[in-house]
Amino acid sequence: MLLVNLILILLLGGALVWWAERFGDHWPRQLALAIVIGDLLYLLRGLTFIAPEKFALVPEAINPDSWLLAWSAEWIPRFGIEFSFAMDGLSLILVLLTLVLGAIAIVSSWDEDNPRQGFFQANILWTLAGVIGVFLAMDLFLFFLFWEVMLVPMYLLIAIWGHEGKSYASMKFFIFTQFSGLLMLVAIVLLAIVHHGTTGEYSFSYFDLLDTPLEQNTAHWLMLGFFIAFVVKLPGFPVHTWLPDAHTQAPTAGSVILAGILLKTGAYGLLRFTLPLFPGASLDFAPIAMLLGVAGVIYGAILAFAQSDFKRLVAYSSVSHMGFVLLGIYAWNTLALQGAVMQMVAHGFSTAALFMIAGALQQRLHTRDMDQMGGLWRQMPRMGAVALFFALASLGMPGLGNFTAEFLVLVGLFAVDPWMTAAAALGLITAAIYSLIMMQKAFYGAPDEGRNLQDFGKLEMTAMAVMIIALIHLGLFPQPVFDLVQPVLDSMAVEVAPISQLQVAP
Amino acid sequence: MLQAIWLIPLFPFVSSVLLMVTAGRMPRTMVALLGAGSVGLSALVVLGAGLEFMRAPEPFTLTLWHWMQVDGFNPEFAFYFDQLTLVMMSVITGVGFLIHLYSTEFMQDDRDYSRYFAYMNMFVAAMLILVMADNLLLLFLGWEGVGVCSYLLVGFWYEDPANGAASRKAFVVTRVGDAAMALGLFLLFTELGTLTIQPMLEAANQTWASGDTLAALAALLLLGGAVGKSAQLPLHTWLPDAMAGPTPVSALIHAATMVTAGVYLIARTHGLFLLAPDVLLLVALVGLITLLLAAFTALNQHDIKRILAYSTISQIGYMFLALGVGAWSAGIFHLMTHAFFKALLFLAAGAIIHCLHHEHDIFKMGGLRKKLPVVFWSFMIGAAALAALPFTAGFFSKDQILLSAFELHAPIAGIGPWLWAGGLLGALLTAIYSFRLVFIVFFGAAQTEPDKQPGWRMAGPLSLLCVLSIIGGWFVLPLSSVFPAADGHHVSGLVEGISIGVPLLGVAFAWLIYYRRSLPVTGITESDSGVALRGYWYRGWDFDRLYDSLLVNPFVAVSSALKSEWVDAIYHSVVRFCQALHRGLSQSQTGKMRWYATSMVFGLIALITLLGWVY
Amino acid sequence: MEGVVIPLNHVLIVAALLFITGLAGLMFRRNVIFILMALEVMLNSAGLAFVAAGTAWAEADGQVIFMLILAVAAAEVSVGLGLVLQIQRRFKTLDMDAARRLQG
Amino acid sequence: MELVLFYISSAVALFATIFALTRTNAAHALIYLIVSLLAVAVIFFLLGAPFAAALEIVIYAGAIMVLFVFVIMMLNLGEEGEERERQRMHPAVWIGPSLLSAILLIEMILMLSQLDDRHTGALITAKQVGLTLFGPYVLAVEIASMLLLAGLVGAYHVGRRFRLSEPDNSSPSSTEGDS
Repeated sequence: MLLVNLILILLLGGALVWWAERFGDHWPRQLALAIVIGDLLYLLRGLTFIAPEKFALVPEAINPDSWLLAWSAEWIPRFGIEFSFAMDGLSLILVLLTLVLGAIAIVSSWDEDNPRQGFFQANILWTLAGVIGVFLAMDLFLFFLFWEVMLVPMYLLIAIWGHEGKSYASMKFFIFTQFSGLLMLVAIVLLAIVHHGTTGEYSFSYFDLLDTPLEQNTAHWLMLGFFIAFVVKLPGFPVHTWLPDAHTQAPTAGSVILAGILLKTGAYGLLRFTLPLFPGASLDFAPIAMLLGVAGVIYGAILAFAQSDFKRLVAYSSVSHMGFVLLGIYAWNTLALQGAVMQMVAHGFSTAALFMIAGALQQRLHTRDMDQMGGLWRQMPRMGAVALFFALASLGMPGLGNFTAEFLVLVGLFAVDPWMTAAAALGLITAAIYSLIMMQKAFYGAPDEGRNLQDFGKLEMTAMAVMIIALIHLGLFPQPVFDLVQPVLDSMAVEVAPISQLQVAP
Repeated sequence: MLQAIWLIPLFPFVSSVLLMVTAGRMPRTMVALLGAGSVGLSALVVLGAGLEFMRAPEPFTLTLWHWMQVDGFNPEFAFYFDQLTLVMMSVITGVGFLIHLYSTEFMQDDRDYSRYFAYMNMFVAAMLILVMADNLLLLFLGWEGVGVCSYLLVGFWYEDPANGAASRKAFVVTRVGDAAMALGLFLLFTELGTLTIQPMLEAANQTWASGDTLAALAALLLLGGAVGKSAQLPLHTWLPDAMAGPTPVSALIHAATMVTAGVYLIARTHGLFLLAPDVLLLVALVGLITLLLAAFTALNQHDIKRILAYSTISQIGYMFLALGVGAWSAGIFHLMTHAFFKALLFLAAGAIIHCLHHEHDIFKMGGLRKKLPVVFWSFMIGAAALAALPFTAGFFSKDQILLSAFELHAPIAGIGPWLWAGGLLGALLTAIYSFRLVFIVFFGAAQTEPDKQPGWRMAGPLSLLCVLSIIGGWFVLPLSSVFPAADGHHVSGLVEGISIGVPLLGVAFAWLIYYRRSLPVTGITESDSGVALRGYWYRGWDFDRLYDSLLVNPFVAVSSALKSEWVDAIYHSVVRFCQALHRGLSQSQTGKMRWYATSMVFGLIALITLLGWVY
Repeated sequence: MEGVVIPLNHVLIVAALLFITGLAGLMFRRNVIFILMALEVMLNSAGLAFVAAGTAWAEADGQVIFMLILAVAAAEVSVGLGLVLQIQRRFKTLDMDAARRLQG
Repeated sequence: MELVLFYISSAVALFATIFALTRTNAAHALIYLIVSLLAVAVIFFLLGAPFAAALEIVIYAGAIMVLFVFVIMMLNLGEEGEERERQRMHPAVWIGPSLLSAILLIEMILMLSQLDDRHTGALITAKQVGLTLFGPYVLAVEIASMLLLAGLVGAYHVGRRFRLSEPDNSSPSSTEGDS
């Protein structure tokens, strides 16, 4: 029930926040922040009731007790559709990330005077609810429902409170995700039908569908349906083009959520659904997926360098970083998969922070064009230092989470394909190029003395400090995350080969 | 005391964090105390630990915590302590402390005083982690850490975009090497199953025979990292530009410590390099070529710091040469003496710049012998050590290197004397350019008047470094247990004599050309080809231009060509197709009822025809 | 009336001819009144076909449907003529092409 | 005999229709249309459907056409209207539709020619029609009555003068319907 409450609190909270609009603009944001933090505390409190040894338990499909938390109820029994939620280590990490970044997103738009505050905050809460639903749903139909639920409020966030090109960007975002989502729906329905064909029962339950025997050809097509949906969200090259527009045009909070959380649903989907449901087909597909990953890493980095729009640069850096996730997932061994999960978390923090800085800059300078910035360090040393930290995180500074992630991904990948690794390692160099050029253009150089700018305030610095500490923690003490995720990787139907068994190509 | 070595990097780290968090709100004296004091404390701990260690020299590992533990990949956050570590730590904290002390005066008037010390302390912490790391991943952490600090300090005066460009260049060029090194780590881990240095070297010994391809590849990749950090060919171009930073930074990072990290890396993993003799020879050749190229370039520079920068590249070339010929101890020995005398030279140069209104051009100096006596004597001693004049620190280390090179026979027989001859030519050039500097800056007519004298915080470190530059050669480094034993030198007295004599010859040349101006060289230097050649050398053999046209410009071109998002064009064409379809169909909606009726008739006809067809 | 032998086909062809004529009129006339007339012709021809078929099978259903068609025609004409008046009022013409707000 | 009569009345119906639809004067056209309807009524009679024939005359030729007459009278189409109609009748306007219609006709005839041979002529009396109408088709009758009611209301509504949409053309008081 905790899992359902987690979502309900956000959904109903959203309505409440919308209603609270009538009492003034500061009410909705305070209320929204309180709701998200309350949700987080509620989850943490719930976790204390779970026996500690359960965290090391391998979650098995047939045994709900082996999951950290599970809950289900009938919905449409005729088609075997259930309200089925379950949480294991992977979902837990991502839900925590969602709630923390959700709170940060609300803080990030604290000083912006968005019209219709209540509806704005409500949309944020609803998006969070959808995302958490995606991370917890164990019924494919329900999963798809949440997949769509998180899309609509996000679309509204961009379309209503976005910047100058918002209608184009929001439409593009919507069409890309919607279209790919439809492919997934088709794949889900077909999978259920195939399952019906073999067992005579309709079921959309993840656990039932796991062992559906599939012909190779069918499996390939269905896998593609899921893969495309997830890789669009990830986003992987070459279906990434919605992302720069959406990120650039979204309001700050939208960008933070989009980059920090929404992209992770794609990676989560790949890990949770594509690989376990279609292990054989995914293995066949792995080389292509990895190629896409490498292409994303390099392409994103090159394009990031070319941008003069601060947000666009960060957006392309996301493409580059999420390429590592794709690589890690399809490199298909424990190290790389752990790296991919770590990258999801670390990238969530680093990119969210960079978008927050971008938003703060836009709010103060009314431009995102870095050619019109420069010398901001003098006027806003705190913001400069924070930006520097996250730029370094983004370029893969050892000791921070992103490095841990990228290193593990690449170590894992090296055992599979050294050449691909060498190509991806170019991403390390290009990441340095774009991150540093960003610092140079925005914060270094001669200051424009005429500007009178407000540095980061206490609230913003608190949010930043949370993310800084998180990244350092992930960089120096990443073990808790690994321990949480390890049972999940063990449970996946895919044969996750330990690194020692892999043959290195000469 | 030995169990407390984790304090050594912690002091500067904590100080750095404190300085960052207070963000300039701390009073200056406090900043200075914290900045220099933390490094001093570390130096004291190093001293204590070193004394205790030397009583019972047994290498040991201090594990702080498990860093990560994933499927056999379990690097720890652990420090390894042996004689090599001790030497490196002593240099870093000792020279580092002197330079910090010097900085407290040098940077006095800078508005970002505390930011400077925050970066500097962070650098010291990272550098200490680099040399203390027990595994390559932790070493890589320190490695990147010093790279970042170098970036921050080169671009310290951020308001000038040129400094930003220099710092970015420094970071990105070394990053190229770092990427290679990272690949090396992947290869080593995949093949050997661990990154902890000592077990890894043992595993390498057992897994690979000498000359194994994979061992060579691994060594080559590590070498890639080393040449990047140590500014050797082909990744040396960043160091001269890195002189944009404050001079003490150049002394600490770009002369004494960070740039020698590559040397340290190769020395630390020498077991691996011994398995790859070809790569080892490559190390020697890289060192030799670099030292010659850099020496020629140094001969033609005007900027005092650039001369020293090229000289640093050249001297690190000597260290690589030493490593390449298997003279490990000699390489580290030279690393240490070089740290002394090059730090001395940089600090002295810094003092000149400080006292001469930030003047960098040596031809605008001159006659400073009387005006700045302390600086003059410091510089003189430093230059002597650099030129390896007998009985200075540089003499002993360089002599060892050259003799070891002379004796090299493998893997190509008879290559030793050639390496020796190359090194000797380098030594000659070194002597010439260092005394060119001395004669032009300190002798002759005065060009610019100094407006102040260095205070005690600058003079003190200078004097101490002077002493070290002279007596440093008499130190006996306790490295025999770390490296495979080298036999004593059995070269003839003639070779020995030539090695000693060449630097003196160089000084004589410099004296004749730049002081007495009695050697008729203008005929050569002012001829057309002479001018062209000097220009070529002045531009550092045009490496920058080569890389610009080979890498930088294509990258920029590609990125700006891709900026329009060609991938998006595919989606846009789908959109345009839909729009065209939409326009066509909506144009058919004329609103004329008669047209609708007609189209219904068309449909009817089509339908009936279809039915007729089917049935 | 036994023995009357009008082949059903012929009646249907007549109905088709009438229908086609009405259709052609519908397509080429622009005057609303004529369009309505054409519609009447077409409805009428459909009724003819129904009645003919009904008598051919000796069933009353054909005529029932004809009556229903009559009802439809009556309703349609009354509304249609109301529209004619409106068109005349709004566009000052009976030209059907003037009323083209449905244009996409 | 009946056959000849059938062909004659068919020809009359066809030509009357063609004339009706090609006139420029609405009143003339209406007369032709009535002729056409009468001819069809004759055909009904010949087919053995006297009740339908009667309805055709009474309702079609009588009631519905009267509606047309009223409207034409109300519109008061003048000479210039006729002139305009004449101008619109040039070949470019009607050749296309005629060709299209011809194609459709050919297709229809082709389809009809595939029907098996069957003759009309069974006499269906009004009683039979009435029994069927209020027997199996009673629901249809109800619906038809609803339709007529809707037509009535619709005609009233549509035929009204709208004040809001045509403020310059209608006086505030004249909102009552015309039909």
